[in-house]
Amino acid sequence: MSTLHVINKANALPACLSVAGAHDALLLIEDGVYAGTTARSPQRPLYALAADVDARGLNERLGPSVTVISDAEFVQLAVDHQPIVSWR
Amino acid sequence: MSTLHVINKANALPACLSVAGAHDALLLIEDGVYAGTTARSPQRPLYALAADVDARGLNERLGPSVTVISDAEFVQLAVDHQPIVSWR
Amino acid sequence: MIYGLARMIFGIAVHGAPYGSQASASALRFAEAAVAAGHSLHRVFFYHDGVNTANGLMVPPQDDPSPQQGWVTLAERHGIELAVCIAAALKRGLVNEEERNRYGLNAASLHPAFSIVGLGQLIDAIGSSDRFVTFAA
Amino acid sequence: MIYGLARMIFGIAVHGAPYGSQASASALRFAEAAVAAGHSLHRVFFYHDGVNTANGLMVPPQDDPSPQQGWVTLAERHGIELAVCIAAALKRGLVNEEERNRYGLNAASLHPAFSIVGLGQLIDAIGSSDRFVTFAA
Amino acid sequence: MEIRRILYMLRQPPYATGHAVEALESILVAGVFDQQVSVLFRDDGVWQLLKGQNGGALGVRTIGNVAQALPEYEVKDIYVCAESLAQRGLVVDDLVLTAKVLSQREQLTLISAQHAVVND
Amino acid sequence: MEIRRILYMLRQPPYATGHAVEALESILVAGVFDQQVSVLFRDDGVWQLLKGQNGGALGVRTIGNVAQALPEYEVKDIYVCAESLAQRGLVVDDLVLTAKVLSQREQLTLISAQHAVVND
Repeated sequence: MSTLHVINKANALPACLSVAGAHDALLLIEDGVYAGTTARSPQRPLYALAADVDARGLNERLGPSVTVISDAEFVQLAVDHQPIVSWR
Repeated sequence: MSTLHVINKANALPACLSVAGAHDALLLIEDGVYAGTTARSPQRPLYALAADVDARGLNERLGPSVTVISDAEFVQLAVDHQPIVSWR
Repeated sequence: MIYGLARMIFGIAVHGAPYGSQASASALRFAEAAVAAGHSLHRVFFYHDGVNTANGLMVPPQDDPSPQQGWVTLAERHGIELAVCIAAALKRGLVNEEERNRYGLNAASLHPAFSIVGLGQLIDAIGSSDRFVTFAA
Repeated sequence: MIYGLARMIFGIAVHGAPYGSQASASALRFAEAAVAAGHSLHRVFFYHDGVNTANGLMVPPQDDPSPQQGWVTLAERHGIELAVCIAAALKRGLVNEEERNRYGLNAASLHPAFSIVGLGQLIDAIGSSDRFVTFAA
Repeated sequence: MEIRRILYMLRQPPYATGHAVEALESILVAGVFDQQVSVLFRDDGVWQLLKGQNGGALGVRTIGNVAQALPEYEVKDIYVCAESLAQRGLVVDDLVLTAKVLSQREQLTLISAQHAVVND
Repeated sequence: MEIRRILYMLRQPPYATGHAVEALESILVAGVFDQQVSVLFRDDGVWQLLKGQNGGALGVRTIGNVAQALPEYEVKDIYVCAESLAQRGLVVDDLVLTAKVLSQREQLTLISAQHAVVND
C-alpha cells in the first residue's frame, strides 16, 4: 500500500518530496497549503485541504497540479493509504 | 545608532540579512546558532550565544566569521544598539 | 458521507496547543469526518504541547473558540477516550485531582472529560488501530 | 560584570511557552545578566504562548526545569513586575482568583508572583524603557 | 511614558497560530496610546493582507478584516515588503488595505529609525 | 494490541523545544512494549545525535545522552539520512551512536513498510 504524506508547513514540502514514492499521495493542510500556490507549487499532483485553502483566500491561487479536497476526502485518503506521515 | 538583530531560527537569517545594515550587529541564539556552522555560515561577522552553542555541541563547528559571546556580552550589545529586532 | 466499504479504526495524536498551532482543530475536524463516515476512534492521544487542549480553565473569545468543546462533545457521543500524556501534562501545569493531591498543588486544571495516561497508551493506540494519524505542531 | 558606564532601563517581552520554545529561558538569562550588569528592568511582558510561563500548577522534572522559578526569584529580589497579558492568558486557561470568580471557573491557575494586565502595559513597557527586547517563540 | 517610534514587523502567516491576530490586536492598542506606530508586513506576514480570506471556514475570525481595521485605530504608517509580495506572486491590488511598498533598502532605513521593534 | 511496525521520524533539532526529548522518551517506552520500532533521524533531527552536546549549559538534559540510551531499550533499528548529514557537514563518526546511513530511496522503502509513522 502506498503512503499518505500530510504537510502542514510549506517549507516541509521539499523534505517530503525527497522520500515520497511516485504513487504516494501528498496532502497540504494548514500553512502547508501555501506550497500549492502558483508561485511555488511543484509539477507533481498534490491535494490541499479545502478549509485551510478557503480560510487563507487561496482558492484562485493554486497551481494546476493541486486538487482541493474536503475533510471527508482526507479521511478516505487515510483509509486508502498506509502509513500516514506528518511533515512540519 | 545601528540595529541589533537577534536570530533564533537558522532559516530566518536570510530574511534578516536582506534588510541588515553594514554596521548592524547580528546575534544568533537558540536554534539560530546552526546558521553559524561552517556548512552554511555567511561571510559577514556574526555573534553566537555561548550557552546555545555549548548545549548543541557546536563549539568546533562554527565558521570563521562567528564570534561566541556570553549572556553579559549580549546585554552589552543591546546597550550599544537600538532598536533590537527579533527574527524567528 | 460514506465513500468506501471499509470500516476502519483510527488512532489520532495531537501535538500542538490551541492558539499555538492548528493541530488540535485540524485533528478534531478529521475525527468528526471519520466518525461521520462510519469509522471508529477509540482514543485520541494528546502529547507535547497538544496537552494544552485539556486545560479546563480556558475562557476562549466567542469569535476565536478553542477546539476543546468539540472534543468533549465528540467523545461523549461516540465513547472516545481523550487521553493526555502524564509526563507532558505535569510539566505544563495540566493536572487532575489525583495529581493535584500527589504534588500538593493549589488546584486541578484538567478538564474532567480528559484522562491522564502513560506513554504506553500511545503504543496501545497505534497497536489497536488500522490507521494512525499525527497532527503535528 | 560591568562593561560600560551606561545604566539602562530594559523592557522585555516573552512570546514562547516553556517546553514549547526557549523564549522564556533565554529571556530569563538575559534579564539576570542585565540586572547583574547594573541595568534595571521594570516589567517583563508575557504575551502569545509566553503566558504559559505563569502557570502555577506546573510539576517540572528535576532534570528539565521550567524558567518560572528563576523569574519569581529575580522579580522578588529586584522588584520587577511579571506581567501577563489578560487576553492571551484567558484563552489559554491562565486565570487568577479575580478572573476565576468573574467567569465561574473551578480554580485559578496563575502563579501568584505574576499579575494579569492589559495590552496597554506592553506599550507602557516600551515607552518607559531605553531598550526593548522581544524573545520570540 | 514617552512617545516612541514603535515598528511592528509581522512575518508570520495568519491562522496556523493565534500569534497573527494577537499581534494585530496589540497594534490596535498601540495606535490608541498615541505612540508613533508603524507596521511592516513581510515574508509570510504579507498573507495576512490577502483579499478573499474567510476565517469562517475554520470557525475563527478573518485576519484580513482585523488588519483592515488598522487605519481606523490611528495606525496610518503601513508598509509591505516589495520582494515578499513578488516572491508570492502578489501585487498591491491583492491586499485588503493600502500599504506603501518598500524596497529592502527602505526597510533598513525604516528599522534603523525606531526606538523599538516588536515582532509576532 | 497487535505488534506493529512503528517508525519514529525525528526531524527537529534538540533544545529549542521540549519535543525532541519527549519524542525520545516515547521511543524508549515503545521499545519496552515489544513493538517493531525503528527510528529515522533526518533534516535538523540529525543534530540530536551530535557528539559533544552539553545540556548543562542551558540547565537541561543532554539530548545526545538520551538518544544514546535507545539501544539499551531494545530499539536497535536506528537510521540516519545521508543527505541530511552531508548538508550539515557531518559524518557518522560525529554521532553519539551507531546508526545505519540511508539514501533517500532506502528511506522511501523504510517508510512504505510501516504500519504507523510518528513524528516529533
